[in-house]
Amino acid sequence: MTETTLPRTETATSPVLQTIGVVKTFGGVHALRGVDFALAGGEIHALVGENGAGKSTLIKVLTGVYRPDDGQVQFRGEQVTFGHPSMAQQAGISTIYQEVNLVPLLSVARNIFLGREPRTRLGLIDTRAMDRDAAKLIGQLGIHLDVRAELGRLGLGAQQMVALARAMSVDSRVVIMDEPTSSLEAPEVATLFEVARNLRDQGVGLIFVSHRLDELWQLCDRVTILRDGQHVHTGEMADVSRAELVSHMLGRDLAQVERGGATDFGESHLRDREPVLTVRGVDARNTLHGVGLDVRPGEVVGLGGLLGSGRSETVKAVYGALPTTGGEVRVGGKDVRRNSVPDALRSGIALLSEDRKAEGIIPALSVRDNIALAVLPRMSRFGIVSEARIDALVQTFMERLHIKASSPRQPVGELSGGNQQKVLIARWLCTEPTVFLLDEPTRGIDVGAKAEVQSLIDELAEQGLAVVLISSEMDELVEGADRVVVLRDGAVSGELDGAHLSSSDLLAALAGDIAEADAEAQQTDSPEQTADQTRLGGQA
Amino acid sequence: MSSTTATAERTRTRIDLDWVRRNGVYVALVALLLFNVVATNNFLSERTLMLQLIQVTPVVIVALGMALVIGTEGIDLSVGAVMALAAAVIPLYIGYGAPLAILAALTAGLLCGALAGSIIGFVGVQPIVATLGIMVAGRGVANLLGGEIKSIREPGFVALGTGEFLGVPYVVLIAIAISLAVWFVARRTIYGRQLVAIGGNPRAALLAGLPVRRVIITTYVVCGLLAAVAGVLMAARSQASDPTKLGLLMELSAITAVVIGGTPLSGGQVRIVGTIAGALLLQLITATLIFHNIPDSTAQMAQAVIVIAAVYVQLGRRKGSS
Amino acid sequence: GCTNTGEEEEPTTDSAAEGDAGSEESADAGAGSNDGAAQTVREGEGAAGDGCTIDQYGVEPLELEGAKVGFSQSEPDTAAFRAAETESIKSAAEEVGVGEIIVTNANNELPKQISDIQDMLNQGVEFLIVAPVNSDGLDPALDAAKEAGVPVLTIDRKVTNEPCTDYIAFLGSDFYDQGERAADAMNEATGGEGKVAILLGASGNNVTDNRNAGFKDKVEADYPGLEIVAEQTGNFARDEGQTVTEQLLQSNPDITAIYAHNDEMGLGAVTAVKAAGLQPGEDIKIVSIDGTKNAVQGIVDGEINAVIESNPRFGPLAFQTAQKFYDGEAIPEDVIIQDNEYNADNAEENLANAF
Amino acid sequence: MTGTLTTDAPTDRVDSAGGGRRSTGATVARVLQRQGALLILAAVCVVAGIAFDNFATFGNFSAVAVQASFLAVVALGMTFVIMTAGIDLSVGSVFALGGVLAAWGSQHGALIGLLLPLAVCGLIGLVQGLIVARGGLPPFIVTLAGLLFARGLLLALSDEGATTYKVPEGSWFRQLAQGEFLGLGLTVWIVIILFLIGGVVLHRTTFGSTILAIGGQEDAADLMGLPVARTKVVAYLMCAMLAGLGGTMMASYTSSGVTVLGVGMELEVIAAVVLGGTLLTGGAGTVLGSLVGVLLLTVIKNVINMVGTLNSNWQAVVSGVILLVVVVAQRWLAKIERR
Ligand SMILES: Nc1ncnc2c1ncn2[C@@H]1O[C@H](COP(=O)(O)OP(=O)(O)OP(=O)(O)O)[C@@H](O)[C@H]1O
Ligand SMILES: Nc1ncnc2c1ncn2[C@@H]1O[C@H](COP(=O)(O)OP(=O)(O)OP(=O)(O)O)[C@@H](O)[C@H]1O
Ligand SMILES: [Mg+2]
Ligand SMILES: [Mg+2]
Repeated sequence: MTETTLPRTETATSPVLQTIGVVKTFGGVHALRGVDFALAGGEIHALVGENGAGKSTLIKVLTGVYRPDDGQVQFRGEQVTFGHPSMAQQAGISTIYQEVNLVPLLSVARNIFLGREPRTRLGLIDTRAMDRDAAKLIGQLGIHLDVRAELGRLGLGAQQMVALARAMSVDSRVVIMDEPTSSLEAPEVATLFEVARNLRDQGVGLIFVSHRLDELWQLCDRVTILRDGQHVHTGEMADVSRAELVSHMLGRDLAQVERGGATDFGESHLRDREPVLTVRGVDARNTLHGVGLDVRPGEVVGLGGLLGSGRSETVKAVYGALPTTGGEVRVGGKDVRRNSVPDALRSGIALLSEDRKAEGIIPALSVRDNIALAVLPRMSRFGIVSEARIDALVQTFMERLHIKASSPRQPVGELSGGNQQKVLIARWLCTEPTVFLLDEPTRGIDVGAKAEVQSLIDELAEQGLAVVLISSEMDELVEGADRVVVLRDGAVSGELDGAHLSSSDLLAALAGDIAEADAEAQQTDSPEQTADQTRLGGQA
Repeated sequence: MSSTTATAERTRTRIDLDWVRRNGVYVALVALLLFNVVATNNFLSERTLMLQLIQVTPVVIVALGMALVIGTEGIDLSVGAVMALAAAVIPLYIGYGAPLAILAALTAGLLCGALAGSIIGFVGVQPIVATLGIMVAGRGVANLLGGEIKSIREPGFVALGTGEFLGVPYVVLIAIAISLAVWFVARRTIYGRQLVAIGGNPRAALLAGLPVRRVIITTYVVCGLLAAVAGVLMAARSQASDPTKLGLLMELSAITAVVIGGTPLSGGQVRIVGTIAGALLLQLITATLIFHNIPDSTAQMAQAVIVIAAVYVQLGRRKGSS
Repeated sequence: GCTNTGEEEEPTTDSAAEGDAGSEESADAGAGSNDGAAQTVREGEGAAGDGCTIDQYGVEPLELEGAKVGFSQSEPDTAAFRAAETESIKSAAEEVGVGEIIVTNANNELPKQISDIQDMLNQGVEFLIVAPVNSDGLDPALDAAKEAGVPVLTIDRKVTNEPCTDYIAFLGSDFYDQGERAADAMNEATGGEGKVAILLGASGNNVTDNRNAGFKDKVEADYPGLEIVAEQTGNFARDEGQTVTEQLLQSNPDITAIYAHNDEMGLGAVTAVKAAGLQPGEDIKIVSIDGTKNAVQGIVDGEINAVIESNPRFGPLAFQTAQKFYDGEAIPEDVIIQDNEYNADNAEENLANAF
Repeated sequence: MTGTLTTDAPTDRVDSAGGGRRSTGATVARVLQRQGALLILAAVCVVAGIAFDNFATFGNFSAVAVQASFLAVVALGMTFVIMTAGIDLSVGSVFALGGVLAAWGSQHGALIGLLLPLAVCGLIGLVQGLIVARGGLPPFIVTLAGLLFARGLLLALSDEGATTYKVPEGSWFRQLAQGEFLGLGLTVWIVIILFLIGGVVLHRTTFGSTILAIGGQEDAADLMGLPVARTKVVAYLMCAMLAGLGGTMMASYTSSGVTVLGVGMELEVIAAVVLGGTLLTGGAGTVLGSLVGVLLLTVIKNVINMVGTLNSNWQAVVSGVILLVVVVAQRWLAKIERR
C-alpha cells in the first residue's frame, strides 16, 4: 500500500490554495521566477526540488512571511495578501516551517498552545487543562515526554514532533510541512504519515516537502517540482518514476540519473586495523550511561536508535561538547581531555552537529568566513590572517562540494538549508580530521547533494578517515555503515554488522525498543501497530 | 537575523536600505556640517574644526573599545567609572613623573577590564549587570583614591594635553593611532574574526573550537584599557583629576556612537569607521547646540530627536535587537 | 567645587526678612576646629526677638553634651564644599562633646535623604542637622522628625516648609545675593563694559537659578554696559566648564568676560581661555562663586578676577544655634551668614580661609 | 542584548529560565536561581537583625517598605520590558516628569493630578514602543533618547527647573502616599496589588506568554503568528505608565513636584530586576523576583545607614560589590545544580 492515489473527483476539485506567476528576489538572488502552483483540498501535494530551488520561499510567500514581488496568491478562489503569518493562520493555513520555530525556554505545552491557550471562566489561562490537552496530543503522536518540561531540553527530533502537535491542534483547511521528517525516526515518520492521511481524508489540503524521495511515494498524491525558482512539472505522484523525478529536479537527462541503490554508498571498506577512536564507559547526567565505541581508520560506524536514544548526546560527549561525568575517549591511543572541544579538535575529532541553526552556522558571517572559522590559526601568521590562503581554501571547497551561493561573501543565513549544510561540512573538512562524527549529515539536503555527501563519506573513509554516522534514514545507515551500534536510553543495546546488517535487522532491533517503550508508557496504539507503521516507514 | 526572520517589508526594501545603512551616518554628518557652515559664525576656522576633533577624542577612544565589546554581543557600562579611576590614580603617582603615573592609570583600567571579563567569561554573568556593578563600585573606589578634584601641574603631563606636533594636538594624533590599530585588529587578525563569530552565534563558535572565554576577556580588557587612555587624556586636557565628574554618562555616549555607526547591539558585527563617524556626529550635535546658545531643556529634547533620526536612518526597519 | 544642588527657594523673601532681624551679634570666629574662617552671621541678622523658641517649637529640652545627633548630608563628600561642610559639622560636634554623631549621605537623591533621616530617627537621634538635597519634598522626613519630637536645623539650603513647626531655622548663604555680588565684582573687573558668557550650574537646581537670577537682575538694573551673550550649562564640573568655554570662545570671539556659577567651572574656563591663546584675567575677565583654594590661588596668579565666597563651615554656628535654642533663646527664621569676597587685593592674605 | 557565554549557553538559558510559568515542573535550578536574591536578602536581614537592635522593628520594616514602594512600581514595568529582551532607560526621567506633572495637576484637582501624568507618560511610552516595535530600532537607543526627551520636557515645564509645584494643602491627592492602612503606607498596598496583577498577567494570560515568547525567540513568535509588535508596544506603554505612577506616588509623598528626581534610577531598577533572576536576554523571569530585588537594594541602603559612619564613597563601593556578589552567587547556584 505504498501509493494511495485518490479518486479523480477529489483532485478535480477547485484549488484551495494557489499561486499564479509568483516572483520573489532577494537582492540579486532570484528565489522564485513566476511560479504557478495549485493545491487541491483533500490531497497531499509533494513539493520537491534541489536545495535552493525555492520551496521554502514559496511556502513563505503562501503564508505571508514574504510578500511576492509579483504574481498573486489565491486562497479558496479569491485573491489574498497575507501581511503577516498570523493572517494566514487565521484564514486556516497552519504551517511547520523548515527549521524548528518554537520557543526553547517555554514548556512543551505552552509552545503547542501559544496564542490560543484554553481559558478558565475568569478568562485566565487554564494551565491544568492546557497541560492535559498537550499531553493528549503528544500521546497521540506516540512519543512520551513531560509536556511541562522546557522545549529546549528536547532533542531536535522531539521538537519537530511538538511542532507537528501545534499544527494539529488547530483545525485548518491547509497544512504545510517544510521538511518535517528531516530529523525524525522511522516510528515518528510513520506517525506523521498517519496524521497527514487522516487530515487528507477530512478534506484538508497538505503540502509536503522532503528530500527523502521514498517518502513522497508513500504519502503523496500529486507532486510539483521546482528548479531554480521555476515550476518544471506537476502531476500524479504515481505517474513519475524516481529517475524521472530526479532528472526533473536536477535538470539532467534520465540516462545520467539512472543508477542502482537508494543511496550512493560504495562497497564496504572495513579494514582490520587498530581502532583510532576508542570510547569507554562514557556517562553524562541522565542522558548517557556507560556508552562504549570503537572505530577503526577507514571504517564507517553507524549509530542507530530511536528518537531520544541519545545518539546526538554520544557524539557530543565524544567531542567534549556535552559535560560528561565519567568514561574516557582516546584518539590514536592518546587520551582526549574531557569536556574540552579545543582538545578534541586538536586530537583530530570533528563534529557535524545535527542542529544547523543553533549549533552550526553563524548567519551574519559570509560563506567564506564560516568555512574558514575553525582553521583561522592555520590560515595566519603572527595572528594576522592571510586572505589569500583563505580564498584559496574556500575556493577549493566551494567547488568540491558544489556550494550554491551568489558569492563567497554572501551571508550564510541567506543560503538554502542544503547549502548551509554543505558549508558546515566544508568547515570541518578544512580541519583535516582523523575522526569525523556526522550527526544527520544529509539532513535536509537534496538528492544531488545527498549523493555527493554520501560518496564524499565513502571517499573520506577510503582515505582512512574514521567516520561515525548518525542518520534517521534507514537506508543511509544500512548501506553507508560497515557496522551499526544500536543505542537505547543512552546505552548501547546491540550491534549489527556483516551479514546481520540489513534494514530488517535494524528495524527488528528498533522495533524491540519501541515495543518496550510502549510497554512502559501504556498507550492507545499497540506495539504491533507501531512496529507495523515502522515497517511502512522503512521499506521501499 | 537569520533569513527566516525576514518579513515582507524588510526584504522588500533590502537594497536601498543597504545603501543607506552604509552611508546614513555620513549623510547626517555632512548635513550637520553644512548647517553649521551656513548658520554658525566662524565655524570654518581651523581652530573651531580642530577643537571638535580634540573634544571628540575621548568619546572616539571609548567608543572603539565599546564597539569591540558590542561585537561580542556584550556591553560595558563601566567605561565612565574606569576613566574616573584612571584619572584618580594619576595624582597619586605623578610624583614619580608623568610616564609612571600614566602607566599606573592604564594598569588600573586594564585590571577593571580583566575583572569584568572574568566575571562575564568564566562565571557567565550577563555583561550589563557585571559592568553595572563595576561602574558603581569603580566610581566609589575612584573617589576614595582621588578624593576631591586635584589640579595637576606636572609639565610633562600638561604637555600631553596641550602639546602639538605639526599643528596637530597630541590627543588627536593618539586617537588617530588608536583608531587605525583597532581597525587593523578587528579586520585583519584572528582575534578580530573570532570576535564577530562569537558575537554572531556563541554556541556555534564554541563548537568550532574557538577560545570563546579568552576572546571575551581580552575584549573587555581592551575596552577597559582604552577607557583608561581616554581618562588620562581628559585629565591631561583639563590639567586636573576629578573622580566625581570625569566620564559621567560616557558609557551612554559611547554606546550611542557605536549604534549610530551602524553596529547592531545584537553583536556579530564591528564597524570602526561608522563608530568614529557616530562619535563625530554626537560631538557636532552638542557643539551646534552650544554655538546657538540653546537652553538645556530644548537642547536635551533636540538631542533625543536627532539621535533617533540618525539611528533610524542607520538601522530603520531591519529589526535591531535590544 | 560647590555643587550643592538646589538652594533656598525665594531669596527675595530672605532679603525682606533681613530688614526686621534684630541686634548685632556674631558667632565667635575660629571656633571651627578645622582651618579657615568659621562663619559669621551677616550684620543686622541672626538676632533674637521674634524668632523661634523651644516652647513655640514644642520639644523636650536636651543637653547637647552626650546627646545623639544626626547629620544628613546631601551630596558626596568629594565636592570640596561638601567635604568642608561635613568635616566642620563633625569637628564642631566633638568640640561640643556630643555622645554620638551619625552622618548619612543622600548622594543627591531626595528619596534617599528622606529614608536617611527616617533611618536616623529609627536609631533614636535626638537632634537633626539637615543639608537638604532640595528645597521641596522633605515633608515626610520632617513630619517623621516632628512625630519623634526631634528638632531639625537646616543648613546651606532653605526648605519651603513651615519654620518653627517643621524646622527650627535656616542657616546659610543667600545665593541670590551671591549672584548680585558677582555682578558687582564683574562690573569692577570689566570696568562696566563687556560681553559676558555665563557658565550655568546643573539644570533644575536652585543654586543655579538663584545665582543666575541675582546676577542678571543686578546687571539689568545697574550695569547697562554688561551684555550677556551666552548662557550654557557646565554642570558645576571643571571639564564641562572647559569644553563649553572653548566652544563659546569660537562661536562668539568677542566675549570679554565669564561668570561661572562655581569655582570649578571658573577654573575650567581658565584652562580653556589659555588654550585659546588668550590671557585669563586680562583678555577674558573671570568671576566665580565658592572660594575654593584652587580658585583663590587663581586670583593670586592673576588668572581669576574675583571669587564670591560661599562659606561651608557650618559646624560651629550650627551647634551654637542649637545651644541657644535649648537655652530658650529665640532663633530667627533665617540666619544668613556673612560671605566674604576674594579679589586681587585680599586674595593673598585670605588664602588660608579658602576651603 | 547580552548572552551568557559559558560552555553550554543554551542550557544556561534553560537553567536560569525563571518561572516562565507557574508549572510545578520548575527545576531545582530555577528555584535556586530565584532564591539566590531571596537567600541573600534573608541572610542580610538576619545579620542586621543581630547587629543592630533597631533593625528588626516594625517601625523600621514599614519605613523600608514605603521607601521601596516607589522603586518597586517602576521595577514592575521594567520587568515586562526586559522579558521581551528589551530595555527601558527612560524610566528615571519619566518618573521625575510624572512627579512634576502630578504636582502641577493636583493644583487643578486631585483627579487631574492622578491622571495627567499617566496620560503624558503613557504617551511617551507609546511612542517609544512604536519606534521599537514598528521601526525596529534598538530599545537601548530609543529609550536613551526617551530619557533625554522626558528630562528636557520636565525642565521646559518648570522653567529650567526653577519652579517646584506644590500639592495644595488638604488635597486628598496627598493621601495617595501619605495615608496608611493597617499601619502600612498606602503605597505599599498599591505595590502589593500591582504585583499580584502583574503576576497573573504574566503567567496566566496570552499577553503574558506572548511577552515571554518574544523574549525567548522573536522570529519563532513571529512565525507562530503571535502579535509581536502590538505586545511590545503595550509593554513599553505599561512600563512608562508605571514609571509615571511611581513619580505620582512620590509627588504625593513629598507633596511637591521635585525636579531633581530619578537621575540614574534606570540603572538601579535594572539592577533590581536582574537581581530578581530575570534574564536580560529575555524570555524568562518572575515579577516576584523583581520585588525581592528591589527589597534587597533598599535593605542594603538601610543597613549602610545603620552602620552610620560609612562615608558616601564606601557606600558606593559596598553596594557595587554586593551587586556583583549576588549575581555571581546566582550563577554559581545555577551551575552547582547542573553538576
Ligand atoms: N532571506 C533571504 N535572503 C537572500 N536570499 C535568500 C533568502 N532566503 C532564501 N534565499 C535564496 O533563495 C533561494 C531559495 O531558497 P529556499 O530556502 O526557498 O530553497 P529551498 O528550496 O527551501 O532549499 P532547501 O531544500 O535547501 O530548503 C536560495 O538560493 C537562497 O539562497
Ligand atoms: N521522543 C522523546 N521522548 C522523550 N525525550 C526525548 C524524546 N526525544 C528526545 N528526547 C530528549 O532529547 C534528548 C536527546 O534527544 P535527541 O533527539 O538528541 O537524541 P537522538 O538519539 O540524537 O535523536 P535525534 O535523532 O533526534 O538526534 C534525550 O536525552 C531526551 O531527553
Ligand atoms: Mg527549504
Ligand atoms: Mg540527534
